[in-house]
Amino acid sequence: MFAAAILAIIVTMLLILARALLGPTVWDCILAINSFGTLTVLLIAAHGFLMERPEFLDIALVYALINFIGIIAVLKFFEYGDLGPGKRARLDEDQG
Amino acid sequence: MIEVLIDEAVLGLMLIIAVGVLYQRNLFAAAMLTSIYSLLAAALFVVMDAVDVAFTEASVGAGISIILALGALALTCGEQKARPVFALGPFLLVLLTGAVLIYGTSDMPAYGDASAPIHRHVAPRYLEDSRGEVGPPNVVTSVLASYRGYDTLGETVVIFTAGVGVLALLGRRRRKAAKPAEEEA
Amino acid sequence: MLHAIYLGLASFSLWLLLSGYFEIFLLSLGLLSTCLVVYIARRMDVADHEGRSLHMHVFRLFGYWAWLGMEIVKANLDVTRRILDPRLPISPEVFWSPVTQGSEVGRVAYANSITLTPGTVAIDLEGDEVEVHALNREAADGVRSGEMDRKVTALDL
Amino acid sequence: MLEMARDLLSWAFILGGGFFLIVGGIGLLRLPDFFTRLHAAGIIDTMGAELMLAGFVLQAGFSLVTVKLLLIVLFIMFTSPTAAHALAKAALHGGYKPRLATGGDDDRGSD
Repeated sequence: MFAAAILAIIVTMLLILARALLGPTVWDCILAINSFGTLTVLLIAAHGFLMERPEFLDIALVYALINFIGIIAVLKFFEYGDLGPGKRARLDEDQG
Repeated sequence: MIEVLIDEAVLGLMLIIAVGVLYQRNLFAAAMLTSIYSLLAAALFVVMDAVDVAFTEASVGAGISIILALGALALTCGEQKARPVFALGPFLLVLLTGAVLIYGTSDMPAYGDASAPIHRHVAPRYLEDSRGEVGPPNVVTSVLASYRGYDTLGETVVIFTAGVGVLALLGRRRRKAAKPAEEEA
Repeated sequence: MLHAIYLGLASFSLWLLLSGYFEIFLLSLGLLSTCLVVYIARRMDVADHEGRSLHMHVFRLFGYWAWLGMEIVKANLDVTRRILDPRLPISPEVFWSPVTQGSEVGRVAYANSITLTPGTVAIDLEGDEVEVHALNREAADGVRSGEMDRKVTALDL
Repeated sequence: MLEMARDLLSWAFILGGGFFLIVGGIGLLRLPDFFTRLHAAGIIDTMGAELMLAGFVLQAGFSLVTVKLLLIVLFIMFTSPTAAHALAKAALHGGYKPRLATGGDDDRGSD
């Protein structure tokens, strides 16, 4: 059963990867990577159950966190041009 | 059996990504693809039971290094300028190096072989006695923090120095760039 | 200060939940890392400003989650049908829709609910209006009817 | 008996989750522009991932593993819309116009 889950995950990974490589714009690429992160989390969870050692879920948890932080960092970069303080903080600085 | 299949599927995906990174002209997209690559590498480490390495790969490879790459891209531009040209000499050299490396692996013990030297040397002692000698339930932690403590200390110093160096480089450039803008305002 | 103590308690219970170890040595390590986290959070000035997160009707919240879950399943089936249809029957549109929640938390909850239901994505939130991208007319009409908006507003205290 | 019912249910959840994952992947490939692909990614994050994790929860029974799985579920539920919203907003501000069916200005979409 978990083997079927892993098969589905890997097929989806291939489809997403095709979009990440084809993706005409950089946004498509980021979107694909976001979904890919979710799938990696699922892959690790499914593998843990397949090997009957689901304790490794900690890593899946860490991945979910890192994926989110990474995507937000990337988007912040695109929105403001660098990874410094947000727009609001910089506006305050300009006024002060 | 199924484990080998997963191994190969993940390795295949990594191969596709590696080639994709080479052909990608947009540097942002290339940096993002690199982050997928290291997510998959970390998944591979999990499949091979090296959970601690996977932790490090996930946080450093997919987390910090992508942010550093973006910080570097903020200082430069987002498109690859020079068109790559096909050079026969370097290509042959790469092929040769790869062939030598693959030849080298044929002398190594098979993956997961219990009678390999590495599993007979100090590993059994770590596995059996670390609980009583050191304490933590995770053997890798005991090895890193106690049996090989000085080694780890050296590694940490190197990584810390590298981190400080990178931060110093990225931070100084940005402050310099920000100053003229303030003068104009 | 109170928030720092809450943060410490929450972090330590999370540590207990995730580790599952109850030995003195390991517990003290966990306590140490919790203290470190709280100290860093205070230094970064993020510990003391998040006081307005639990001002919602807790029981109604669970009712809302159940309703939202049903909506998500329905929307998923609809979008799945459209994706698998060889003719790809989609007609994307972008429109602004009114937001009636008073608090920041309520508006974030509403925007996130819109995004969680496939077929509609909240792409901008300005003043009292949210900009929505919808995959097709029916999904867009679902947001325009304002049912979800009313339900989220009812959650707010 | 109860055991079998649980197994069947978790089978259904895991297979259903796998199905929706693949549908989301196909959607990512088939849909015409970035904003419509966001909806396909939404299928992966909501239906596919959650169903599969629900199946795992049923298999895990009642233990610390269940707690961790539920944390992952909650986490995906809270972060995925945030990420999607931030992505859409960044793309919109970056000058990427969604391709619309109505209004007749199809040429505004930039691929």
